[in-house]
Amino acid sequence: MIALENIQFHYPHSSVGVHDINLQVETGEFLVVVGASGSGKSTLLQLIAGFLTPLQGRVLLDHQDVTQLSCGERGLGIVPQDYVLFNHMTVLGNVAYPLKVKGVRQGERHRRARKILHDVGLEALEHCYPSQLSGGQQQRVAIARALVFEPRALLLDEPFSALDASRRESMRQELKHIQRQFGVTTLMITHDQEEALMLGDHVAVLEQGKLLQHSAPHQLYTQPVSEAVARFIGRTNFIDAQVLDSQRIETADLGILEVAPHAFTVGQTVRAMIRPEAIIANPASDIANQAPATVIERQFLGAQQRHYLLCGTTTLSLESASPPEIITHVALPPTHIHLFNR
Amino acid sequence: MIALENIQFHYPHSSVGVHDINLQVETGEFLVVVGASGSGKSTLLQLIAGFLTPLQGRVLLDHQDVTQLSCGERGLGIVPQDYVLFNHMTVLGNVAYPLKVKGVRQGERHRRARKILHDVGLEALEHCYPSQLSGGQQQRVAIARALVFEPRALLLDEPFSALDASRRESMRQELKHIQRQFGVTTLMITHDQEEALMLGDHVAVLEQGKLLQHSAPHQLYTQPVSEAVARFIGRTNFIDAQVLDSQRIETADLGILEVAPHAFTVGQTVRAMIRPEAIIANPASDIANQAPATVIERQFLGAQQRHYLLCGTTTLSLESASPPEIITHVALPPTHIHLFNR
Amino acid sequence: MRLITYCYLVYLLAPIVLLLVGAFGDQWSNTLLPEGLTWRWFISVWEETTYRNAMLTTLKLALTTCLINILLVVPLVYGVTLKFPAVAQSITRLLVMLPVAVPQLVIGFAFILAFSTAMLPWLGSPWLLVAGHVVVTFPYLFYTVYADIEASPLKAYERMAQSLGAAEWQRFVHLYLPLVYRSVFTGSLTVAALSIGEFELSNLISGFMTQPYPVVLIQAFYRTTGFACAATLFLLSLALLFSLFSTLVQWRLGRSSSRELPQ
Amino acid sequence: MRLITYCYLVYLLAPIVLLLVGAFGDQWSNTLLPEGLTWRWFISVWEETTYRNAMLTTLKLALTTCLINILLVVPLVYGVTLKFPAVAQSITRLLVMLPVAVPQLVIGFAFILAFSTAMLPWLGSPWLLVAGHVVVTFPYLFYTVYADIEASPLKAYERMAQSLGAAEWQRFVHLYLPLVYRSVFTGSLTVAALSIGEFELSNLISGFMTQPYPVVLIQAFYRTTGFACAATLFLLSLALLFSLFSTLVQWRLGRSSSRELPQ
Repeated sequence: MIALENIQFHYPHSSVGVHDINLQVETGEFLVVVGASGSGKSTLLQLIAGFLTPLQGRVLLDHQDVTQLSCGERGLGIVPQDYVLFNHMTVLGNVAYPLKVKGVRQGERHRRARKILHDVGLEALEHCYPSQLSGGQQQRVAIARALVFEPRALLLDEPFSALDASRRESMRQELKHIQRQFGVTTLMITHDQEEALMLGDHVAVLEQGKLLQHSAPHQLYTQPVSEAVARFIGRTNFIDAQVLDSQRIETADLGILEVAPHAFTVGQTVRAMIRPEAIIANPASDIANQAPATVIERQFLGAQQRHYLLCGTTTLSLESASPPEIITHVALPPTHIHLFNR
Repeated sequence: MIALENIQFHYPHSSVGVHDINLQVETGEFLVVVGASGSGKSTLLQLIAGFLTPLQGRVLLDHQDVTQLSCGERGLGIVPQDYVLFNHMTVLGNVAYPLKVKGVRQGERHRRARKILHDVGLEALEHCYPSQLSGGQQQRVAIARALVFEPRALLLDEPFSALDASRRESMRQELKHIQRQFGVTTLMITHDQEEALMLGDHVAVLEQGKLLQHSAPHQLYTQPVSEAVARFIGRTNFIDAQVLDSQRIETADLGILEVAPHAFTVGQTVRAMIRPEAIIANPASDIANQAPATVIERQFLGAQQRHYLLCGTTTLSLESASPPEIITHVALPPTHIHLFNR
Repeated sequence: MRLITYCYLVYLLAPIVLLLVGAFGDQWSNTLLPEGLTWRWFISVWEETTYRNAMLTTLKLALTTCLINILLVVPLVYGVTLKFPAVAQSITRLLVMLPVAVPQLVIGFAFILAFSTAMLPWLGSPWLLVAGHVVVTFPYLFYTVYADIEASPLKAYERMAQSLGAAEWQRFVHLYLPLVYRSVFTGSLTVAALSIGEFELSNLISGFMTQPYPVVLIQAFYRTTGFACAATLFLLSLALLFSLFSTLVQWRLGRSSSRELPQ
Repeated sequence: MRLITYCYLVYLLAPIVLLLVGAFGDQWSNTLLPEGLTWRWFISVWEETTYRNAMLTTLKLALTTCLINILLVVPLVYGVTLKFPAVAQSITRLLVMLPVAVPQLVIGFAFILAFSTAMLPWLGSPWLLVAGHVVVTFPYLFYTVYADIEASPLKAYERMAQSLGAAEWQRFVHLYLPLVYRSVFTGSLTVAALSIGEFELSNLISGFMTQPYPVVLIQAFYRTTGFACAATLFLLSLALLFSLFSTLVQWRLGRSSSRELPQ
């Protein structure tokens, strides 16, 4: 288990850092911290790893306060962004190295390294040097090296950024499988929101050093706590509106929209959001919140088609795998409309 | 207009190159050449640009044979992958440089450069140096420099690879708008298939130096000419089958499937493909090609959810924006099944 | 680690401090430190015509060496970088560095051998001395400029400009010179510093009338300590001046390299 | 451009060819080329005890200089790279390069000044000569190793190994030494070449019994041309041997740098 309590850190003469972070990763859980560059996610990782010491707050591993321990004493398995394999050692030498520095005898450490290499499917490459491996293989060696000494947790720093786009998909699946197989508590940072949603049991969104939301992927996507989170996680349509009552809002271009029951006060100005794939083109007559629409641009994206539609003066984007040829009306299903303070 | 006739090229002592390429880009058209690294797409661009000379075949620009002309004599606007702006010149100096080397007087060339900077929305930055600009702004300067001398065509080499993922989306839109506004014949190379589908009026797929398919994006996606193209452009399910008659095939796990009329001979073994988003979960009873299915894994991707399903011993992937909670049956709509030789 | 640095530093600076003490000390015989403070050693060095002339010779020599080096290196680097195939580039790099590997004593003796013959009786001529200094310093300027250009975007610039139809002279003037002038400048300062301090070759091939300062200086070592120290300090200051200037310019330009100079 | 290279090449190699001609020529007086082919000049150089001893001195000197340099530079570079803050690194770099900027004549005179006093009467001692050579060659080894380590992944390795709990000595032995040994080797060859060719400082501070080869060699210039040429060729061959070896090793390792050596 990893727990951060009121963690505060900023670099000298700079406001860049992380501010009052509280975060918990349960034993065996896979948490993904997602944020743009400069959001503080790398700082957070370094604070947990022990490369940085927080100015305030505590870092706990399995209920033990490790805030003042050096990185070497924390017993964490770290996979850096570019893997940092030791080029002059073989794959076996790399994976066995954490045991070597702990004084494990050669026979024993080779046995354990070979076992873990077998688990990640690299037993045939133990005598290769890192430079002879593909990017995906290097990544697996780095993960094996991080797991060989049974770490308290695994920390992954943008593990897919050094891979070709075409290899990323399969390596993501593989990472998820290895994580489940070892049942190791895992914290990964990434800037890729799709990756975060796909891999994380939970996802934490960081922006400018602040933790904006920490929830399960589906909730994060459908019920973001703020406009910033909504924008960051996927494409979104925003519509300004005013609250009419607990189930209706009024908009300038789309008239009165039914929404799911909410707690905003009547008369309050709010911002409504709806995802492009939630909008229904040429809906059946029994669906609520219909409006006439004109297509201003179509983009073919393969699996999806994106339409930019004009409803009054509001531009909406709509995504669908199989949209009708001609779109005349759209519907905004009430359960997919989510409201924010404005 | 750009035309390639039987173009043949390979590097000395190597089989890497392009083989017997015939390709035409109509005046004002936006053609995207897409291929993995090593597919020969860069070689193709360099042959058109005049940095390389083909061993056989001809390059035509507006019906003129330019095969033996140097790159400087071809009058093409080139935007290299990393833009190659001249760092010691201002934005204005960079954009005016093509006119300077052609001997255009300073007043005139600054007037023309300013006009084009206005068109790409950079008029306020003319006195800045490239290093003071963002990646997106640098790209627009590079495009302005390529367009200022009214080139016969615009060649773009992976123009978005140097940009952050978050900037790519908007810069793609912008490029499309600039290309339309100037009506310039454009050839762009990329490794990103979504980018190719989104931007190209036509898309050409290159693999190992061979042109596999050249068609409109929608056709490329739904009717790829080969399994290789199908795999490269988007995710796909493949099912081995045998032709029963002109509208039916027989599979091991999914029984007999209706398909759109085809020209394969009866009894022939074929490979059927269907895109993950075309498979219907828990279909209405009037849809053909139904089969029971068991979910073996779910992945939440935000706008989409991906399910891995087991039908007999065949694994199918299914993508949908709003799949049912429990999937028991799937249908493979006949019009979305596409057949290949095996 | 820090200790080694400090020891090395003391070891390095102590002799220089000694020189300073010696040059400004009035009397120094059999005492730990000299007594009295004086300028008189500097004045007497300056008043001797031999030393004044030698200083002038050294400055003229350094300047000429720099100029000839620049005229050779600037076009050579352009040609080597852009026109030579990879193998020829490697060979050129090796050959250009040859004078660094060959002891100057050997170069000097070869000069004596070649230019004291009846056919080429140029030993002692000022131009032969310049030629010698050019041979000895050329590698440093070449290497500085070549390394700078290798790290620069010159090749991409050339390709881009070629596609825009720029002629070779346009590419040389508009693109190569702006990229190269700073390393030519800092490299030339290094060349000047080396030329000013050069003794070994000059001692063998300079004529009586063209003796540069270091050659004259060595005779001063056999005179009073104060005079020798003062004369040595002149040389030290001049050489350090150019070297430090070169280093500082490199640092300043290095720091501001993202902000390029105007057209 | 190619023309300049060729001219420079001829200009550079011609004197060396002359040396060869002189050394193997039997008689050479007032003719364009010497007459006859002989080994006798080499034999007579070898037979003179002074030259043989000087050669031995030079080799011992070069070896000792290399060893002391390695012992100083290897830990120093580790410390500077990993322990020093950025400013201290810059200053160290500047100070270490000081002996290159200071003319050797000045260093030599400072040595005379410091070590001919009653307190430190070490002038002429072999260890002082070694110390002088170390001062003069140290910057080259330091710079070679430092530049190599700066370009290496040492910092990332260190961080990784720290996170795995490796102690400092383990990181030094397991990670730093494997990264550094090749540049230490090539740098040492350069140091050897420089030490072998060093004349200026040795001439000033070596004692009568510890004269290295170059100091003895200069006296040969005043003897018969053949003898002088043969004596010079010994020095040239030795210096070139080490330099070329160093360059070749660098090239070989550079080419195969992606294929690392085993643990």
